[in-house]
Formats: sequence, structure tokens, C-alpha cells
Amino acid sequence: MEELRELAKKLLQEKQVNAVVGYECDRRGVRPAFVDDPAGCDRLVFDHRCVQNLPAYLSPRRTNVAGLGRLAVVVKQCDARAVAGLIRESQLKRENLVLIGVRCGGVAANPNESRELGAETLALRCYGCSGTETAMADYVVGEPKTVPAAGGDRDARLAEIEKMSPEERLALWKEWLSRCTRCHACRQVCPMCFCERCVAEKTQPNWIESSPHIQGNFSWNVTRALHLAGRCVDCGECERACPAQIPLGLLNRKLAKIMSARYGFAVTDDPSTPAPIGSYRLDDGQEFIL
Amino acid sequence: MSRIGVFICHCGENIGRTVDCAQVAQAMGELPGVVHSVDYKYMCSDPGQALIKQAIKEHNLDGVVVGACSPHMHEKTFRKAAAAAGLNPYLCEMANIREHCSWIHEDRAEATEKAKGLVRFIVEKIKYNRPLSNIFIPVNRRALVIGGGIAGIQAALDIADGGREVILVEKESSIGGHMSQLSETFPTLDCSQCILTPRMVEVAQHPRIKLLAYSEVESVDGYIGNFEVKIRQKARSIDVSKCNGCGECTKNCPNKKIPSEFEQGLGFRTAIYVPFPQAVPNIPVLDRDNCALFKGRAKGVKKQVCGKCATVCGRRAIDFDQQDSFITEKVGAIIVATGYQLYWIGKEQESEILHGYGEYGYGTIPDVIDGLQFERLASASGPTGGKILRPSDGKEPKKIVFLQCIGSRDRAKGMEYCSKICCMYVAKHTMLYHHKVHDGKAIVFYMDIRAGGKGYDEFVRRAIEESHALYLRGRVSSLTRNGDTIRVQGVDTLSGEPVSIDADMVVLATAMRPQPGITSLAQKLSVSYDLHGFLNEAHPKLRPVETNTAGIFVAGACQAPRDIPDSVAMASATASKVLGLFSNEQLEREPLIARVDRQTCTGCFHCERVCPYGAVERFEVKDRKGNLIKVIAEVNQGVCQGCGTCQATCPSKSIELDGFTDEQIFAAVNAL
Amino acid sequence: MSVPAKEKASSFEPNIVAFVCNWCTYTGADLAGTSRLNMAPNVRIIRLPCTGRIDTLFILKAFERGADGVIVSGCHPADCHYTAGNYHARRRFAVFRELMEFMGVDPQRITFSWVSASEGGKWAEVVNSTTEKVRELGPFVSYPRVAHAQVK
Amino acid sequence: MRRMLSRTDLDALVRDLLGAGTRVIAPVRRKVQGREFVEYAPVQNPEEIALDGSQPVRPLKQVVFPPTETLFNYKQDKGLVQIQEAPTTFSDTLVIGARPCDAAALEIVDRVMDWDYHDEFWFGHRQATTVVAVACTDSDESCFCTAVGLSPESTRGADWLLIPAGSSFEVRVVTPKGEALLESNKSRCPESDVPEAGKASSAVEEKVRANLAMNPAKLQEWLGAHFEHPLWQKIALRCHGCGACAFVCPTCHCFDIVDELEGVGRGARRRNWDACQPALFTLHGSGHNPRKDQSARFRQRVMHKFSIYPSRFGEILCTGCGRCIRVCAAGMDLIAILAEIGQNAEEAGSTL
Repeated sequence: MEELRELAKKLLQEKQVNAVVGYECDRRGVRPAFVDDPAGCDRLVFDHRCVQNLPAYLSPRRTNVAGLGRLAVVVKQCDARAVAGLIRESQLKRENLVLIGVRCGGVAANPNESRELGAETLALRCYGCSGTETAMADYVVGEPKTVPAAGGDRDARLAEIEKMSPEERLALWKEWLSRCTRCHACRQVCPMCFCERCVAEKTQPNWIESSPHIQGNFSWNVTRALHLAGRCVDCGECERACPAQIPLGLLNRKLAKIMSARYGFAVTDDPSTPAPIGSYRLDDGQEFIL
Repeated sequence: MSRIGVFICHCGENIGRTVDCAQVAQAMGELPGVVHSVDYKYMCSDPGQALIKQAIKEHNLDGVVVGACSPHMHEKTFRKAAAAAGLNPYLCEMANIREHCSWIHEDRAEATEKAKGLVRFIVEKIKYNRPLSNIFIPVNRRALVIGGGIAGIQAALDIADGGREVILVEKESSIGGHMSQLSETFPTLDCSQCILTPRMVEVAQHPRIKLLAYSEVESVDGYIGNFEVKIRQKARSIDVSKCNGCGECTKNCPNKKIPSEFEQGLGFRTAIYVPFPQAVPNIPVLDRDNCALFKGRAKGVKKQVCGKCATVCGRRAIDFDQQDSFITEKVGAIIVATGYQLYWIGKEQESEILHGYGEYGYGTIPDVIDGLQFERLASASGPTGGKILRPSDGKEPKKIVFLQCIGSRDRAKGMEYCSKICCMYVAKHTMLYHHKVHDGKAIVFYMDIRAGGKGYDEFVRRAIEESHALYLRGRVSSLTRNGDTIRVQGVDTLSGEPVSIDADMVVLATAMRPQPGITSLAQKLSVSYDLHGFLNEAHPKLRPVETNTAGIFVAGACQAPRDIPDSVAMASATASKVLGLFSNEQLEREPLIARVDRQTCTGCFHCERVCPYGAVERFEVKDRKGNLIKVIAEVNQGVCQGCGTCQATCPSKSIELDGFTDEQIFAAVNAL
Repeated sequence: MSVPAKEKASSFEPNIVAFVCNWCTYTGADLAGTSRLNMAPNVRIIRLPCTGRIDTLFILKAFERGADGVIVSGCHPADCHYTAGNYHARRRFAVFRELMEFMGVDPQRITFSWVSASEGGKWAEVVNSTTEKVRELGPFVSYPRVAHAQVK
Repeated sequence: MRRMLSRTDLDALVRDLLGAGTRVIAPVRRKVQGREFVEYAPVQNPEEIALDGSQPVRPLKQVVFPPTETLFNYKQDKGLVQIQEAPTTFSDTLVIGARPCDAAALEIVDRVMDWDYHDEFWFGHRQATTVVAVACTDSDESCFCTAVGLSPESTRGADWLLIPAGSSFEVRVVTPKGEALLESNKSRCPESDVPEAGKASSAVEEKVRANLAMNPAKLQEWLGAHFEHPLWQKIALRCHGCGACAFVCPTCHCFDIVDELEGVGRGARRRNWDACQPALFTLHGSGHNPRKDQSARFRQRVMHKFSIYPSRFGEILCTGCGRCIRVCAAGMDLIAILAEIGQNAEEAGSTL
């Protein structure tokens, strides 16, 4: 922790950056922090409650954050996938950014988690993670840590749904999506949803109806998931942000599996990895095509 | 509110028999936005078109939907008619109720209902059509021809004679290609060199042809009318401006035992050499891999090992330190005429789909040769001075077996296509052999004789009847050494008898394949190619010398196996296409291309990733003070071909394909 | 008297929309027409330049508007008029299809096919087999289009 | 004298109403993919009703203000457009187990819904709905109803307030609609002479008070004078602009009106929940956006609730339910923000 604070202080004092984006404690747990003076660096913390994906603030859509100037950002290895994605998709220039990589021993599902980190509290995305720092980092802080053993099979819930009949699956999704009020919080918190005008907001033509009836909700959620195919960085923020408790992570996870099975593709923290949509191979599978 | 006119065509009985056209017209008339809806016997006839023109004026129509045949048939007709009446032609669309309806259904009620649905799609779509105007692109009226064989030579000369500049790039040190290796040509048996050499000289002397021999295309940028081509001029080790082609260097080169490529390995050349005496340009090239001086340098020997050529060169034209150089040429059109290679049928193969013919001992039995080698043996300027002599012992073969279709028409082991020229040149070979070795016996194993072409079948008949070639229908299973002869084991499928012949020599008519490196060239040019690497034409019948990339054309055997007459005809066809393209300073094209919404584009460049043509460029949006706001996508109007893959990929739908915009498609789907 | 299920299914005429590319399948369908190949009247074609242009949103909207089945068809691999649109489409639809399946939309309601300009016969087969298959599946009433119901 | 209602009798009451075709909405327990929560939902039988004090994740407003509501259907017939209006009378609904903060919100929003325009849909639902609130028996660190003038047993917006007492509830009838409900259920609500055991929820109330204390009038005054203040920039940095706060807010009532096609020339006009946090909310057709960044948008949210609405209607547009705090993925904490503004207001006050 001291290491992180000292580094942040140094970066600010030496004017290498105008602000450091990290984590701080609040009344209830941990939340994102924006520190622009060296004195404030003592607020910075890093522990298993640092759930949020801070690169979400690097999208050019976040004009207030962009107004701070040059930034240093605290990133876990998984968060760095979002930085890589933003660079890959021309939203960000690596040289305009200082990345402080943290050695992470896994995070909880919830930033307000009061319990210790363990099988029960570990976030799904940390299952099987090695907890090492990202190769993209300019600085690495913290001692090496081990991620607790997972509390089960991450994909158990996926497998359960795959076993169902199409009718059961449709009924399930209808039940879940019937709660969607189209607040689009899933989109707003997503580091990879950076469009100036979301397709869901286009009315000429109105492909995706904005009304929260199931038809609109279905189109929206299918399209959101598809647009993230091969791009989703698996931070789980969409599901955490959903005030309607819809298990959106399932869709993203399903797509990640499809991408991996069909195209051997995994989202990495290397910006030079090509995006799978927008590339193709002559021998891509076509067993479904007559 | 739209003012749409709907015109339902009976196409005589073709549509009217199964579709109740009057009912369709009536139903369409009830759709919102439709102000005029009629049916007529023949819409494409003059009175039919007049009907449309009149209605456009009378009802002040802002959209015309013609329910008739396929738009591939008459879209242009009706758009022209609309334009003649003052309506933007892109506000006229067709609904296909003939091919897609009346011709494939019998039940009148069902067909009528479907026709209504099909026309309704288009009525709804056209409400969102925008008037479009054709795009004009400046044309750089110079052409690049890649490949200096007979096709490239013909194309270059035709274009240059037509008054336009041509850059001719040839990767070998001389132009001429395979034709320069041939002895005589079918079906007239005129001497290949005699008809080719004057054309080669003409190229060299033509004021509008810039010949870049021993050069290759490095990269291609741009688009029709505006290509920018980077060309690598490979180091000849000769200062071309100084060399006068005296030949002293060649004469004095100590290394004289290098198998000559031009002689197909049947003769030798020096390390510094001119491939053949009539070479154009007549300037030697130093083969650094075989030069003693360079071999010494490679080994790290400090002392200069050789250098005789430089010593004897009176003009000091030899430059051992010459490097590859690059030049960039701006051209408006490109013709690809890279020709072919023969299928190497030895055991080792470079591709999984090729299997070779190990059983024929090619490469191990010296008297088993291929067709081009036979050409060299028969050529008066060849290694034997035109005498047919065996490579192994120099004896005159008294019995030669010719095998056709080696690698061709063989799905299992080679290529499934027919190489087209082999039937003819084998017949020619038997004749040349007969002329030179009167008591020699030529035996031909064939699958079928394909001699379509002017004078071609007569030619084959002459080989059989006058040159007494024995044609056996069947395949040969193996070639083995038998003393100093070759045992040919095969079968005569007409008699059903196995055949065993001891031949003095065997000539294999091996398949034609595109040149190595064709796929990398095709990728540089964004031209598609088939499984075998032959370049794809835009349409096999109607656009046989164009490619799918506008401004790039194909001639000769790089597109498919071709003989000389075909190659020359194709070359002239490309030249005429290019001259047509160059007849205007600007190029007019259909405006059905993509366009970016600058306000909502976020610049993620997914469109750039999927564009098959590289039509997406980067555009900097700046404020009034010149500060960069964002970098977004922009479509190069000359490059975009209008596939629309960008639009389907764009997450925010900030790129629209005119003619097939999201609003248009939505409207059609909405009418389901 | 209640109608037996089987009979009910066979009296149902499915509404199918086909999104096809201009160069291969549309022309193949033209050829089917000039060859007078009789086929089911249930399929209506919407012409696009290329399969690359066919958006998953088209299919979703078609279902919303009452399509019981959808056909997407274009040039065979290596035959694309635009060289690569069909390869991009192939990825797009492979992923889309699996996602739809995961969300409970029976993938049999969407037929993907490569039909070249010379395959009029294949087009007729695609039309007939899709019509039969969708007829068997019955009306697509379970799709959210009926659920204009308010969310909870 | 107090009237008591046992849980058994409450269940019987519910069963009667369900039998009569009344829609009954109550907190029910849900489990979705391992996550447990409570939400207001229609119930089919009384056993589903969870009255243990858990806070439903989403507010009650959707009962009277559905997330999407069709206003009319239209059909184009050549040049004419036919309109089919949606009905504005609704079937009877009983809400059992409303949190007092949710019930109070209905009455607060009534003001704007009957201001320059009488919203027939809102009041149609309101008239058809009887609200039975239950006093809170628990609170968490996000509750602050006491700071906005309410309490865990506030009766605002409710027709009945039930105060838990052991396995029964004390029934407090608040409105004539409540009287009517009592009238038909008198036998179930016998009068009891057990003396009042003091304020049932005073412990809860103490807990809530500890979360936030503020002076609404001073706050309103400060806000009115500090439209431009560095505070707004600072607070909004972490805000994603997702608007989840507004969607779970019992008092947020903004809506968007859209026309949605259902075929050629026909469709429906609907109104859907909207929120002031995403940029699109104020984006003009010209491309200009008067609230161009998140600080402006978040300021709007605070201003509307604690300055604009109070100055227009004399009511704070917030019931202190705390959902916006619980739901925020970025850790935006309205209690902390109000405390900071309150402190600014105090300091400003001293210099006045």
C-alpha cells in the first residue's frame, strides 16, 4: 500500500501525470478515487475489495475524467485487458497513459464485502486466475499474492442452462429479461462500450426498440452481447451494475466460450492481438451452413 | 409523405399467367404513400416505359417501383426511363415477381399473395431511397502491365499504340516469357522466335513504353484511376546506362557450367549471362548465387576471388555493389499477365493438394523430359541446334512416347482442370519429331483429344495421318529403366489390352500452373484467386478480363490455362478495356458506396478491419481552431465497391451503404 | 371437435424471409426461375449486395415482425463478389446462431446456405426444405414478439 | 384502542382479494443464479409475501408508473391516421408491504403529475391502487429517510400502515380508501386493548438518524446559489452516467415518449422510463448538449431533488430510501454527498 502511495505521490510531484486513478475507502467499502494532488495519495488503497474496472474511465466518452489531463491508472491484470482493447480500437494511445500494475490476489464479487477473501466471496472472474501483474504496466507494486481456490466450477450455471430444452431456455431468458427496464447501466459501466451513439439509441431506423417490453429487451441484450463478442474483458461490471439483477455475465461468458471453441480466441492484455470479429480464416467452421 | 408510383408488368403471359397483376396493382395502390398503381402487358416495351415517364410527370412521383422481372434484367432500363422523365434514377427500383414468383409457383392465389409481398417490400424500401448522383474519380491515364510474356507484350503495345503510357514490369532479365522458348507454334508451325522477337524489339523501342526488366511489384496502393505502385528493380550488378550489350563479360566468365533456365536445364550458361541471344533488353545479369566473386564474399574471403567480367568491360558497366532500388509509379490501371509454370511432377511437392508422379521417374531418369524441354530440343537455337537428341547419351531417339494429361484432369493426384494446350503441343511435337527424325516413331497416350479451335482438329489429324503418330487411348502406370531404354507400362483402353513399350525417350505433357508467387501478388492487388492460384475474373462470361477490383485486369495464363492465340486475344481485350477507361479524364461510377456519419462515428475502425478493399481511411475532425477532436473513419469513394460489410459490422451503425441503407432494409422487413 | 396436432401443423403456412446476396444467391434464385423450378411460395427475398451486409439486427427484426423462419444465403467461400464479405458473415452468423440457441431460439428457424449463381436447383431445395422444417416447428409464437406485455 | 391484524388474517384478506380478481403486489423473495433479493411483484398466493423487513431492490413506482406504457395505437390509412387511445382506468390493485419510503414517494410525485398537466395514466393507476405500508423493522447504512423529513413508520402515501407487533400487525388507517378496506375486513382487525408498547420502530429510526442529519432549507438555499461550484466536477468524476440511480429511485419520474412501428403504417406511442444521467437525455437535434458532461448531469439530479422540486412543490424529491447508494457500481454515495453539501451550507451560512 505504501509502495502504491509513494509511487502515486512521485508521479504527481514530478508532474509525470496530472491525476492518479485508483481506489479509496468510503463509508461502505471501496470505490474509485481520482487523486490530483500529492497530499491526497494517502487515500489510495488496494485490497480484495478493489473490484471496479478502472480503465472504464479511460473511454473518451468520460469527458470529465479526460479533462483531468494525463492519467496514471491502477490496473489489475484483468483490467489491463480493457486498456489493450481501447488501444486496439483506437480509443486510447498507450503513450498518453501511465499504468500502475498491481499484484492482485483476487477480488471479491462486491466492493463492500466485509468478509475475508475466500472461496465464498471470490469473484467469478478470478476463478483460475494466477493473479500476476500485467505485462503492459509501467510500474508494478505489491507483493506477489495467491488467489484463493475457487468455490466451485465457474461455468456450472452455464452448463445447467445448456442442458435445458430450447423452450425452457427461452422461458428462462424471458423471465430474466422481463425485469430489464432499459436503464442501460450495463452499457454505461462497460469499458468496451464506448460508442458515441449506441445502436440502441438510434431511431432511424429503430432496430432496437427502446421500450422495456420483452421484444426490445431481447434485441438489446442479444445485440449488446454480440457487440462484445471477442471484446468483452470479463470484468463483470455489467452484471454488478444491473439494478434488475439480470445475470448478464452469462451471455458474455457464453460468447467467450464460443469464441474460444470456434476460433481459438481469448481476450488478452496484449493490444496487438487481432479482434476475432473483423478477421477470418478460410477454413472457419461452417457446419451450420447448407 | 411519399408520392410513389407502382407499375406491375404482366410480361406477356410470363407473369400474368400465375399472378393476378391487376389485383397486385390495386393492393399496392392502397398502401400509404402510393399515389399511382397500374398494371400493363409489357412494362419494358416503349409504350410501357412511356407509361412510367408520363406518370412521373403527371403525378409528380418521387419514387417508382416496377414489379416485373429480375433487376439484373431491367433495372438499368427502368432507371434510364425514370431519369428521362426527370426523376433521379436511384429513386426507381424493381420488385422481382417473375423469376422469384410467377415462374416458380403454380397456384394463382398463392403467387398473387407472394407478389404483393415482394412488391410491398420494395414500396416500403423506396420510401427511404435518396436521390444519388454518380461519382467522378480522376484517372491517371497510364497503365502498368505486370509480366512481359506474349500477353504482357501485346497488352503493352496495344495501349501504347492507343496513345497512352505503359510501364511494363518483367521479373526476368528479358521479356519474352515462355513463348521465346518455343520452337514452332501450333497450328501453323510458324517459328515462335520469328513472330515474337519483332514484338519484343517494338516494346523496347516504343516511346510510350517504359520497360522495367528484372523488376518486381513490391506494393500497390490506391484504387482505380489512382494506383500507386512501388516497384523493386533488382540488382543486375550492371549499370544499365553504361552497358552496350557487347557480350565481352559473358564470354570471359570462367563459370560456364550453370544449367540454363532458358534451356530448361538442357544447356549451360555463364554466371554473368544473357538468357538468350535475342533478349530484350540485351543486357546481361549477374547471377550472384553462382558467381565466384560473390561466393567468395559469402564465405568471408577477403581477397576478391574473380572479377574478370569487370576487367574486360570496356565501359566499366559492371557494379558488384549494386543494390536493389525502388521506384514508384502512378498509374490508372493494372494488367496482370504473369503467365504460367509447368507442374513439377517429381516426388517433392510444395502443396498438400499436389502429389506428383513419382512412378514416372521424372528427375531421376534423364530421358524422361517435359514438354518445354522437348521444345528446346526441337528449337534451332536450342542446346542441340535443333537436332532431337537424348539428354542422357546424345543419341537420336527412334521411339518417343508422349504422355498427355500429366497432372491435368486428375482429381486424385494433381489438378482437376484441363491444361488446354497439351493436346495441341503434343501433336505439334510428334510432327516436329517426324520432320527431324523420319524413321522415328511417335506414340501418344491420351485421355481425350481436345482440339477445339480454328484449324486445331485438322492439325491433330495431320499429326496422325501425315506424321504417322500412333495415338493410344489410355494411361501409363509406370516408367522404368530398361537398359538404355525406358519401359512404358500402360493400357490401351480401346482394345482393352495392356501395352508395354520400350521407348528411347518419354515426353510428359505436364499441367499448367500459375507462376509461383501469384498469390502474394494477388494479395497486394486485392484480386481473388482460386484453389490453384489462378486469378479470378469478375465474371466468367461477361467480364472475362476484369477482376473484382476495379481497374485491375487479367490476361493470359495467370487466369487459367491459355494458348498463345487466347492469351493475345485476352491481352488485346484488356488493352481495349484500359483504353476505354482512359478515354475520359474522369471515371464515372455508381454511387452505391458506403458513407460515414461523422457525428456518431467513434473511430473504432472495425470497418477498416473488415473492408476487403482497404477503402476505409482515417479522417481527423478538428475544431475551428484546428485542435484535433477525434479521428474517425472515412470511405475512399474510388476504392469502395459497395459490399456493405462495414455497415453490418459497425456497432453504432455510423457507416451507411447507399442503396441499401439500414432505413431501407428496415422498411422492407417492417413490411413483412 | 379439436383438430389433431399433426393436421394443425400441416395447415399452417410459415412466413419466411430470405436475406440473400445480389451476386450469387439472388442470381441463383433468378436461375431457378428461368429454369421454372417449382418451389414453396412461403419464402420472400430481400436483396442485399453481399452476405457481409446482412446484419443480425435484420433477423431479429424479421422475427419481431412475425417471420416464422429466416434464410440467409450468399456466395460460396472463395466466390464472394467482394472477395471476403461472406467470410465475415460466416463468423458473424456462427456466433449469432449459437447465442440465439443459448437464449432459446431454435436455430432450426434460421437456415444459412451458400447458393451460387449456378445453383438454381439448390436454391429450390433450400426454400423447400426450410419451408418444411419451419412448418413442422409451427408458428413462432414463442418469440418475444407476442410478449409486448409489460415488464414486471 | 388499536386494531390488530394477524398474519393469518392478513393472508386470508389477500386470498379474498385475489379471489375477487384484485391484483396483489407485495415483496417476494427471488433467487436468480445464486443471488437472493426481494422485489415487489404480483403474488398468486399469500405465502409468497415476504414481510420480514428486507428492502425490495426496485421501488414501488412501477405499480402506478410502468416502465413502459402504451398511450395509444395508431394506424395510417392512406392520408388519414386512426388513433386508438389506451384506457386510463385500471383494475384494482392492492399493495401489501410497501416500505414507507416507497409509499411516501407516490404522494410526492402526485404533485408534478397534477401540475401543468393532469396525468390520467398516473392517477388512473393511483386510484385503482390501495397501498398498505409496513413500518420498517430494519435499516442499513444507506437509509436516510429521517434526513428528508420521513421516518420508518411514516404514513405518507399509504392507505394503511401496518406496524409489526410480534406475529401480528397494528393497523393504522390513514385515508378514506383505507377506511373502506377496513370496513370490509373489520372482523379480521379486532380492537385490542393492549397498551402501546411505545414507538415500534424507534431503534430503527435511531439507526437511520445516525446515517445522515441535514437541514433541507439550508441545503436548498446553498444549491440555489452554487450552480457553478468545483464540487460538482469533483463528485461526478467517478459517475458512469448509467442512470441506475434514477431507475431505482421511487421519486424519479422522467419519461421518454417514443413511437414504435409494428408494421407498415401502424404502431404505438409509448412512454418509457428515462433518466437524466445518460448524455442522450438532453441532446438536441442540432448536436448541441446543454448538459455536456457528467458533472452537469449529476448536478441536475441533486438540484432537481433538493432545490428545484422543493422550490416548485414544497417537497423534497427524495424519500431517503438509499437505493441509489446501494445500486451504484461506482460507489456514488448520496449520503456522503449531501453531508458534504450540508457542511458547505453550514459554512456558507456562517459567513452570511
